[in-house]
Amino acid sequence: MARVVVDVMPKPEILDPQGQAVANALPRLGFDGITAVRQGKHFELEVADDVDDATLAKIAETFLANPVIEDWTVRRVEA
Amino acid sequence: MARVVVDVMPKPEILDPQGQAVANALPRLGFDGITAVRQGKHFELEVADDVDDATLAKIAETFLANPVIEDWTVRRVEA
Amino acid sequence: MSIDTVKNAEATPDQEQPYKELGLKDDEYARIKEILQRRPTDAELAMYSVMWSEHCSYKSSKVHLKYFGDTTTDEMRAKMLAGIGENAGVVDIGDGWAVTFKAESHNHPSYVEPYQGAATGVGGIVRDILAMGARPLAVMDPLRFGKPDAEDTKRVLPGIVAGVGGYGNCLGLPNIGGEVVFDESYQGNPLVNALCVGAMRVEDLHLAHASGTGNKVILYGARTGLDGIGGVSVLASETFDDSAGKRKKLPSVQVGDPFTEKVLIECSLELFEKGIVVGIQDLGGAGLSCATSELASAGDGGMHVWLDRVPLRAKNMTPAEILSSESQERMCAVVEPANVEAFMEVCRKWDVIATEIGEVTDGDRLVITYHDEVVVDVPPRTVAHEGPVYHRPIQRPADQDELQANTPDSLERPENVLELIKIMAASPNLASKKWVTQQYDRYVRGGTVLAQPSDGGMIRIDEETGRGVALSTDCNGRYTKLDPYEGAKLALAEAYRNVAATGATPVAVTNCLNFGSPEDPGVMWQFEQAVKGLADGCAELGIPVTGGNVSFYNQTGTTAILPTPVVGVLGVIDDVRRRIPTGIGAEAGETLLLLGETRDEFGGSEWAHHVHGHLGGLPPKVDLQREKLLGQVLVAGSRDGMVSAAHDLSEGGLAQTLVETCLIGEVGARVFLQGDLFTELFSESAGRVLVAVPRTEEQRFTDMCTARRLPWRKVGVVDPGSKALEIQGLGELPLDELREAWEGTLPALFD
Amino acid sequence: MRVGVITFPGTLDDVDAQRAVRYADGEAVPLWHGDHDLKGVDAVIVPGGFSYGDYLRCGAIARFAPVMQEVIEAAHKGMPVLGICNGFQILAEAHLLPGALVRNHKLHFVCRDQWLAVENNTTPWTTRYDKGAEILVPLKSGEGGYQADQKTLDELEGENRVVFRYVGENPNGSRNNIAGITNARGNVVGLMPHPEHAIDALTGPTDDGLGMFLSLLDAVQVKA
Ligand SMILES: Nc1ncnc2c1ncn2[C@@H]1O[C@H](COP(=O)(O)OP(=O)(O)O)[C@@H](O)[C@H]1O
Ligand SMILES: [Mg+2]
Repeated sequence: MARVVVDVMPKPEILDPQGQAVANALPRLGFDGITAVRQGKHFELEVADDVDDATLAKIAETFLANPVIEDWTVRRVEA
Repeated sequence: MARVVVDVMPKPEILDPQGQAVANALPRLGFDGITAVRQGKHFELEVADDVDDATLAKIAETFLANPVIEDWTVRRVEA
Repeated sequence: MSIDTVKNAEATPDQEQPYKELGLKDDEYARIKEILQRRPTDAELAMYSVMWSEHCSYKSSKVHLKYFGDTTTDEMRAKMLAGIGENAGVVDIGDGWAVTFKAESHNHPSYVEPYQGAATGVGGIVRDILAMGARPLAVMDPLRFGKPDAEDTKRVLPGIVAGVGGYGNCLGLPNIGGEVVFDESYQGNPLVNALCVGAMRVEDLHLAHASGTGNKVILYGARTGLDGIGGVSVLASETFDDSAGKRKKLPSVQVGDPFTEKVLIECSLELFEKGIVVGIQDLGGAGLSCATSELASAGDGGMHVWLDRVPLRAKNMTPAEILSSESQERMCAVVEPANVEAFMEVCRKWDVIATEIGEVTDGDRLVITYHDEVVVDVPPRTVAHEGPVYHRPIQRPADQDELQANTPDSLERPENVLELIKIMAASPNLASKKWVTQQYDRYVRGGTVLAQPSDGGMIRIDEETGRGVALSTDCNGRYTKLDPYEGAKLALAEAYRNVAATGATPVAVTNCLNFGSPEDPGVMWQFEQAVKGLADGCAELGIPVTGGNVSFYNQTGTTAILPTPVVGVLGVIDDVRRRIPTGIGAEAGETLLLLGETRDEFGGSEWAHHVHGHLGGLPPKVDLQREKLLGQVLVAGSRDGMVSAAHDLSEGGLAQTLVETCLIGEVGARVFLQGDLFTELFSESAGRVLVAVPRTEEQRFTDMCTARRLPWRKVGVVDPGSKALEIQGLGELPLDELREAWEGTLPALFD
Repeated sequence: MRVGVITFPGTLDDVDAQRAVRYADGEAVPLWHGDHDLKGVDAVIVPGGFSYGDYLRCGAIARFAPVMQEVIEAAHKGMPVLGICNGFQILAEAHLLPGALVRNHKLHFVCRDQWLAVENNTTPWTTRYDKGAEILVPLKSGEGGYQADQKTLDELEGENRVVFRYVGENPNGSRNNIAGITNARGNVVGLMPHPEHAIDALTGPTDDGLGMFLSLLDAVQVKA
């Protein structure tokens, strides 16, 4: 068993209303110095050992992310 | 300027309908060997250098996560 | 970053420009040069290319759409406060209220990115309504998809539905109706049309124009980013040179932010209320190019815009990109200098970014500067209103005769008619659309009087008097394919009938004309015929077309979609409390009456489609005088409290109407029919409505029908004690079995 | 009876809540999110909608609004507070009510007429109902699944603090079919369904929701 993390983020040129809302709220809450926020998704997968990197990339690209508007990264963390 | 990543995940005992839906869909799409999926949020913050770790923890705890249902991690990535 | 200025353009007359990639033809490019007496700058080229696109300039449809105006009489125009050419049509509905409504397509974007495409489609039409000075009050979403069980339908449908809901729900606009239609021809070309209706006091009507020298042009709402730039990125890659090299081709996808739009709506309404807006224009397709050129073109002077003042979301955007960006949730207002501070104050209250980006000048040019360099200097009319006009070749398709000759007469008719009722109720096109509509908020703002599953949606406009409006959209693309002229009339007839069935009086029409490629003479023939049919139909009914939208190029390869002129009819009701509901059983002992005549008409029918996969013959006959009479009878029946429920007959015929009235009312009925039961139950003859009248009113109501020469027939009684639909001579269908059939189909396909 | 109705950016059902207060013969007092002022009202309604777009989490941004600091203080002193839908989410985020509301289990926004059982008719918002009565009101939300740890659930059940429960099929995956709850003191109530959309059978499925606003009228008058 391995643990795999997939992070999915809105592409830089794509509007990110959620991140924007967070960024706008922070100063109102008294937190200064945060100049930009982007919000995406974080997936944690429990993966059988025979699942290879190519398959993981495929899962991220075709299913977890929407490549039209999102970028993604896949990384294996410790078992 | 530093980049800070905050990951927010549903607590293990809390129902995670989104992660569940992903886990259920994967075998239907022909991807086997993924035994569990949990879905959370991934934030990327651009942070001024004078913002300390305690402040970041506070932001995560009081705002980015809802401690009633979520756990969170904060990490600084390269400047 | 080197910027292509007017000066530079004059100095480099022979520089090659990628006008072809931007969709301009050789002669169009030549015309731009002739207008400007030089080559256009990059920014000008970007402006002309979007504004002269099919979508913005209506270059293929203009010559045909003119027919709507030609056939609208002064009498029809009497209640029309704004018509074709404005952002949306406006009608006077009485009591000092004006109502504005319009439909728009967002087909292709929704195919590429279903959720965001549909969401921004809703956002766009809502801003159109807002730009008339009205409060948006409700939305509708006529949708078309490919085969229900196709992979691509499974990809696009859930996303589109979630997008319509995600955006509309968050705006606080009740969804009061729409359509979900499946046909193979929409595979790869789903249709996402969105309609919005709004209301205002008559005196608050705002039209988009920039007049008054010295008045300020204020851009407010979201920042401008790289969204939806699509094509124009070919310009960017030529002029944009930072260390990272050329900018990659940008996706032409826009992401919506309904929250920003909600705030924009409230902010705009407060501005209107304070009377500090001279002119207003929404930013939709073609963004600032469109807004500035249209405002200037419709005004009485010129305009100067300082492009570097536009608040940006992305770094290093070129003037061409800023002008072409389709970033959502932006509006442009013209404000007198004395009111600018008051304007800004309201925007601050709502946390809306507002920037003075230009002013009305006394010249006749639209001049746009970027850091003091002139990048655009054009006569605004040539951009906004004097685009190319095409007379595309028109040709009745060679196989049209063959199609019409292939009648459904030889199709095998069923032995078990009772079973067929259930089979048809479960067919994707007739099945309950609850899976879709329950993702839409229909209650917000507390004005919704009728929504799904009623024939028409109805909202209360005035809480004091109860005045309201009803709306329905319809189109049967199979009918239009068989005969585009009659098919368009049939779409009009059905929408009209649906509105009348709620007790409202139809008063105005909008449309969304979805067709294949205008470069195909066969498609152009369908288009021309449909426009004629719709316009002639409106003239016959005496209600004007107040606006609409054209979407061409809905085709895969050489195969076009079914011609789909979606027709929206608006009706007025003086008191929504006398609305007619759809479900029977509200009052004990109701009689079921069938108004209108049934003929053996199965061309383009749902039965032929679902059971035999057949499309051929001629569509049902349409008699608009009959529809008008039917409408008058229904309104009279509602006014005098003679009708307790009504449901029109359309796809699936009487059988489907009976199934729906029973299931919606949650009561059984006993039905007795004469003649051939299959024809009685499944024919799709137009001009028919099933009404339920309380037994005490039966005589009075039927006397009225007889006096007005509207054919009627008693076809059954409501049976509150029974839990079944019983058809004499055929047998019984338990309601729970029917419900399972009717409601089970969409969840089985899409859950 | 003067009842405050808060408007945040993105609030939608404030007009409906105001109308419901008027139908119950009360005076609806609009409250603005940015003001530190409750204008001397007898009770507060936090209405439905998508405050701040529901970005981040539903209610997460709204709960920090200036007016909410006043609401929190007043609630601790016993003022009747009602959170409907997004208002419930905001009250949970503000810790006036325990637990949290998460994405519906089927992931879709759900708008439907929903039967509810009245489980507690002792709050200022529910005295007009019989205990065990069933009412039909609209439910419309994408994140209405009530979640709390077992201890909290046991507490809620043990102290009779579940105010409304879904009848029939669970629409959103709420634990224990919970549709609405109250705080320990009983003055703060939050529920996902929308009683303010069910005050007139013309525009809602029933007028069953009006009872909540009439209950408040009684409570305020008794106090006065
Ligand atoms: N996409 C949709 N959005 C909202 N309402 C819809 C949608 N599709 C269908 N409906 C509603 O469902 C009901 C049934 O639709 P339909 O059978 O097409 O009606 P009709 O045949 O009377 O035009 C109507 O109230 C219609 O407005
Ligand atoms: Mg109908």
